[in-house]
Amino acid sequence: MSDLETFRAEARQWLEENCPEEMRDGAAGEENVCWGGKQWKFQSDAQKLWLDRMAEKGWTVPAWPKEYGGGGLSKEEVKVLKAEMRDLKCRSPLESFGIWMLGPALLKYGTHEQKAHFLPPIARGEIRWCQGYSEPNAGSDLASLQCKCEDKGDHWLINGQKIWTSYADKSDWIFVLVRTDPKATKHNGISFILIDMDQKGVTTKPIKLISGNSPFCETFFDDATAPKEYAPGVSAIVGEINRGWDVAKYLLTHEREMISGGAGSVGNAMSSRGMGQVAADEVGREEGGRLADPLLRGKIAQAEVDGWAFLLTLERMKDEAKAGQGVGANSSMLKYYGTEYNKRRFEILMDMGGSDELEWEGERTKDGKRARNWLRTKANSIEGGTSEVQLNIIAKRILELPGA
Amino acid sequence: MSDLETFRAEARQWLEENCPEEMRDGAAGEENVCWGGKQWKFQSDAQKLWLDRMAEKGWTVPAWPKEYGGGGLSKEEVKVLKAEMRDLKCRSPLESFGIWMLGPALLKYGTHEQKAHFLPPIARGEIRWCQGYSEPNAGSDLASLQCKCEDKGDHWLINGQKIWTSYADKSDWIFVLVRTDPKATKHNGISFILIDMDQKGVTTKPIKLISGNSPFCETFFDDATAPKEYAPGVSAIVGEINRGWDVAKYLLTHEREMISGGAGSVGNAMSSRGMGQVAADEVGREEGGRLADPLLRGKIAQAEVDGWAFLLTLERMKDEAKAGQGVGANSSMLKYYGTEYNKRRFEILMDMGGSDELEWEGERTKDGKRARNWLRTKANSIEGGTSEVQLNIIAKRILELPGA
Amino acid sequence: MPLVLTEEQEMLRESAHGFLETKAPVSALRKLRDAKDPDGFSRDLWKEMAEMGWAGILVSEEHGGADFGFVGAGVLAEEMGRTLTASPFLSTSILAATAFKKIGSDAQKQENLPKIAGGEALYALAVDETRKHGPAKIAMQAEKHGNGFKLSGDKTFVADGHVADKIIVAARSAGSAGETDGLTLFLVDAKAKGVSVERTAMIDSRNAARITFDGVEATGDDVLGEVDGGYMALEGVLNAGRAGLSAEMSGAAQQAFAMTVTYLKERKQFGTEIGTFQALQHRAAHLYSEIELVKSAVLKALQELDENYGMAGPICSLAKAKAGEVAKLASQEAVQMHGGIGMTDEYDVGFYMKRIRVAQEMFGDGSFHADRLAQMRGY
Amino acid sequence: MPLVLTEEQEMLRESAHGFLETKAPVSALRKLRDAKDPDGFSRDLWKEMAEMGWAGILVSEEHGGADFGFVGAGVLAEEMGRTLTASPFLSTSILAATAFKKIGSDAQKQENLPKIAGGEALYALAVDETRKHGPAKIAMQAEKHGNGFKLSGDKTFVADGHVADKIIVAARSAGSAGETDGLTLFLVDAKAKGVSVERTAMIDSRNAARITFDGVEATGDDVLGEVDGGYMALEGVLNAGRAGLSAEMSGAAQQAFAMTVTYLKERKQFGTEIGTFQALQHRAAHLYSEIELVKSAVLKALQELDENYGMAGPICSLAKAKAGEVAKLASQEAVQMHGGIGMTDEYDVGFYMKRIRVAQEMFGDGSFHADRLAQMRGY
Repeated sequence: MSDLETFRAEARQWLEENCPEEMRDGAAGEENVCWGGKQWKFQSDAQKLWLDRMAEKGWTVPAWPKEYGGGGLSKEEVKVLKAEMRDLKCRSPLESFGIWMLGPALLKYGTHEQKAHFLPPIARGEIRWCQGYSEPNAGSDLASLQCKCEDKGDHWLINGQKIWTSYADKSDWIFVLVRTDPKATKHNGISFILIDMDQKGVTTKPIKLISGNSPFCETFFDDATAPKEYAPGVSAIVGEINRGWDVAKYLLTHEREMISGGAGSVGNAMSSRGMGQVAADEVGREEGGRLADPLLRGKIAQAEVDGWAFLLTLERMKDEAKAGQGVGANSSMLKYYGTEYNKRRFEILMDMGGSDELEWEGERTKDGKRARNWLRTKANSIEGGTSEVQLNIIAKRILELPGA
Repeated sequence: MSDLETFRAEARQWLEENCPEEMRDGAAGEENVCWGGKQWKFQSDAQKLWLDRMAEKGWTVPAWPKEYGGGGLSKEEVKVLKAEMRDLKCRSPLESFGIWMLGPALLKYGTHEQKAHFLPPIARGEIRWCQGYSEPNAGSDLASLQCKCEDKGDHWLINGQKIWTSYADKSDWIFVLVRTDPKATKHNGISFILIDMDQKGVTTKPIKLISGNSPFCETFFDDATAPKEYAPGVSAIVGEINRGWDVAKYLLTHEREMISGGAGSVGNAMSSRGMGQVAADEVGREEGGRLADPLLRGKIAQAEVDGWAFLLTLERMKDEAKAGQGVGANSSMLKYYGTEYNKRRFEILMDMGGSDELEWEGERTKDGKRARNWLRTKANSIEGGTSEVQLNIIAKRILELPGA
Repeated sequence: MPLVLTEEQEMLRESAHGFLETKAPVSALRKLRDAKDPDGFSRDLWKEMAEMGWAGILVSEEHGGADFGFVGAGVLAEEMGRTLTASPFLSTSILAATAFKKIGSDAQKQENLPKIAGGEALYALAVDETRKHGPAKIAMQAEKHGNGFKLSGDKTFVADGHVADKIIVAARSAGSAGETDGLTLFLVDAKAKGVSVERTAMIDSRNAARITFDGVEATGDDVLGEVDGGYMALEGVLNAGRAGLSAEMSGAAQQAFAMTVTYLKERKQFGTEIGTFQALQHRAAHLYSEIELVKSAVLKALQELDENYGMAGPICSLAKAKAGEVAKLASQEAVQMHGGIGMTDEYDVGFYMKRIRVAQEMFGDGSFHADRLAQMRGY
Repeated sequence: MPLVLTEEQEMLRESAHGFLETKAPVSALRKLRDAKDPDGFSRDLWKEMAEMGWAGILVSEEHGGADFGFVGAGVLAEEMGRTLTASPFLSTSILAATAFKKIGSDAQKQENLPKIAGGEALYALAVDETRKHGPAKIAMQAEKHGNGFKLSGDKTFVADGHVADKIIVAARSAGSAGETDGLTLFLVDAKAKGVSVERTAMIDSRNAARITFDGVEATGDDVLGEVDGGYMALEGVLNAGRAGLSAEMSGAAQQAFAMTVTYLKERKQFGTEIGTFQALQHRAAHLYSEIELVKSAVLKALQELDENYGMAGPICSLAKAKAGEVAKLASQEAVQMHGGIGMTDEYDVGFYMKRIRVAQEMFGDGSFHADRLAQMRGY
């Protein structure tokens, strides 16, 4: 038996023994996610037990080094672990922006002291992080951000405003892009700083989206502070001062890849029950079996062509990456096409849903679930870099067009 | 009886008496057009007779003043005349770039002497004109033209090259945009000059298009000359020297309006036998009568929606103009939409034609007539200002977007 | 008839524009929504509209109306589209007024048209029974019962059905679902025995209803038009509604586009107004062109209803198909070009997207009408 | 199987690329056209291709072929698409080779596959009888006659039918047009009595034929596969052809796009390269994305033919639909972005537009295949 197979057997046995029954429902629903943090109320004892057990093993962040609270597993082992968890329908024990975003940034740009200080509480779900990037006047042009961070000797003084900070009202700490040198050219003078939100100078306000509520907030910094060091050697700033744009760019690419990789919604669309069959159930069929609405049928057929080809492209890009081929900027292409496709898919779902899916309230539509999802997709091509920005990137980095 | 009705009766009687029977076939085919000029070979005596009689009456250019060879008719009378000619199926006696383009330019910018010298031979079909605007390195950016015109005291010396000069090989004279002041900024320093092509310094070379042959030529000027005055007071230059861009702009708008107004091809598409019925004849029907190709049917249905709405827009713009409302730059919108629609229509016609219309030679397809027309439509959105230029104009003049 | 507004119609537009901007801007709809107003519109405002002659815009002077014809009604609908004004205008002043005017008996006209013009009664038209529009699909039964009928069946997506005093309902007195023959229109009191109305709050913050008819009795006097021959009559009324919705969507699209163009001129990114970016310029210019096409199709449809009511089916389908598709595009481009702010509830753009979604669905979406045109044109 | 080329396949691509750029660039096609070459391709070039193993790319080594499978064949087709190489590759090396390999008797394989691999004989597949593709529509009669058949009917759009030595023809031995049952494939000598071949010069400067069969006699030995059960066999061969055409269109689209991007970088207007205009950048970036989708669908179709031949119908339809639509878009954008020069015969872009038009039509266009996918997916 190879090492990997040994690992598989051991992992499976451990999961079988340690994953509580209630956590083995494979529930993927957003409402079941455990986010952790100081404000977190566990939905059940099982949820807490499962988090604690997994955190102890380092398997909430299995790829992180053991010394920082991770599992120290190799890429292959992580895959095996995920496969076994899927197989046993284990829920993910913990999700958070700390795991997705700050962790990778610290692992790449942090000092040993920073990693040792900040990563373990993330892995254990004790501290919940949010991300402070966008500002009201710096949307696609992120680097034009204005949030001010002044050097006050032993501490930093932060003033400004962030927008689209997901779950800021439920988070404990925030990682923020701030301007530490207002005289430097745009992309210089930006730093990546870690701020404790439990202070008077930091307030948040939820943003309501057109689809109803949302996870997003505005976050205000009014004479907020951060010490130069949270502990000996633990600087509040990640990476070099005034070089925060490097960290930001790294995380933006990382985010784009997550979004385009997670274009799994497209995958669902092309799974066994495609749009066409849903439509046939909802709209009905003609004699002969074709969808009763011939022009809608054509729209669906053409969309399914594109959706399937897109799925294959995700597959091909993955395979190319494995083979050491491929173009990095293709994540922009996947992000662009995937999000535009998802919007188109929801337009069609609304078309086929007809008046039944136009009810905003009530049991029948689960308070307008499809309509709210449809509205939510409109943000797909804005967040994480607009479609226009992705097209600019393709034009510049892949096609190398002049002036792009 | 109103004056207009009197005119109608008289015109009709005159037409009935003077239009030869052979010229009353309503033949609209390009092959039947009389273009005139020194090289012109009349297709029949009737064609010559018809031209001569109409020219004598000034009705080859009925709206032009009588003193310049026109009919001196009012707008309303011209309409009546055209209506009666249509009704009697009279062919147009003469078509030419002199009538369409140079005439309007001279009438607006020419001196009395220039009009008296140049217009009557146009009206009589004696001199055929062509247009020298584009250059190989100045496509959409027409004003960057380089064709040089030097002041040599008593004459002008012209050196340079023009492209897309329709029928240059069949024309006698050419009206040309030249650079008379190379030091002036781009739009200044351009003049509008009239050149006799019957000289060694002017040569032409036909351009073959992807659709086969074409009316287009390249025209070369190698030390070509034009006298300062063709006769006392008859300057070779129309309008002020170095202000030829005004004339050019006027004619470009005029051309765009002709093209968008002549988007009659769209009209044909929406006439009684639309695309859908042609398709049904060619592709066949399902039981129940629907077109046998359901997705093609959807494409046609959607195109016909746009085509019909576009036709109504042509109508509305005309009615608005009559009512003194409307936006001048809308000719750009009509040019853009009409040409893009025409391309789409021919894509669909090729779709429905299938393999039968893919034969390039032979009787069956009349040497690939539909295919050649299809290929020819691809130029619609390039000539007379590209679609991109029209969109720029809409953005700038109508939407007043910054920097457009 | 030239494809331009007459001076009178132009004046109507201007006065409507001014009135609605003051009295019924988008913020009014927002307020109704946030207050969870059970009517979903302001009865006071409706009274004012009635006083200005809007409620009876289609009603002849003899019955107390302004008699401005369909073009006049469309002008109002378009202006209401610009401000997303919530009112029973479509259901009462277009649909019901058209029905009584075109197929009502003298007694029905006498009884109902003055009430419409006076803003005294609200009406609703109940047609669809399934999620996608299709009058021929009607299955609701109108069983013969003595001298009258017993009506049984379920209707959905009945605009303003939650507030209507009377309901015009299409039911099947003969034949079966799928056939055009055998339909009859009835005028039913909303409080009649066997009628149950469930208000459905829609995504556009307007309201419709699902209505159940359980053995509701109707007499011969309650029949609107001919027994069994109601399909063409219904089509006429629907065409008027389609044209009205198209006009409304045209207004909504124009306004969403105008907001977008303004934003393009103001919003700065990368050191310049985003309106300087050529890719956005071209998309805006394209959308401008599409909206011009909508305006033409809508005006022609309204004129045709005035001049050639019985033949207006194709042009009303054209207007509905084109307006629906373009208005959707306009709302999508509006959100995308506004970026993040366009996604917030605080900003108005989302309201346009929602209303347009509902309006384009009502009485047939783009696919329905393009298909219908293809059928009419014989392929 | 990962969606990437193996090292061996990559090497094949590189060598094909080099060879075709030198030996068969677009100028070679132009020369054949201008010379009105009656074959429409170079027999010498074809011989060279055969020597390199291309003619027998699908043929097993036992029959003298290179046995590179469908992915290998697709790699060659894609490279030929880049240079618009005219050759009997599709008809002989993909269609005929697949037919013999998959449904030929041992004798038929023995007889024909070596000839294909050696470039010694040319073949054509005769399927369509009407302007739009549809195998079930076949009406051509194969009447039982003694121990054999008499074939009568007309075929059109037979690629390379004008030069084929042998024709694989699908005819109806039972049932009637519209049914999938009752088709039989026959191998007919082009010189057989009753066969008349009319060469049709196509818009892409390639050639096809209309072929009339007038009581052509065929014996049982001439039957390819099963009598009356030819539909699925034919579908298999057509799928191979569709994938091959898709690969060719992918190559043509990539090349037309590459020419366009180059032009955008070089051509100056308004004092700057036109590639700096954002509207063109975005259109180019969008087209880039679409072409990436095509590449994925095509490669998957070719792999599926190699691994799962009988199940490759849907993915081949996907590839054909997607490649056809995107290649059309690529050729349209190429002409438009080149402006006037793109419209001239002197420039190569028009050749791509023409070839793509023909290739996307052959064996079903985008509408046909999207419709087919919808049927397969049950709606």
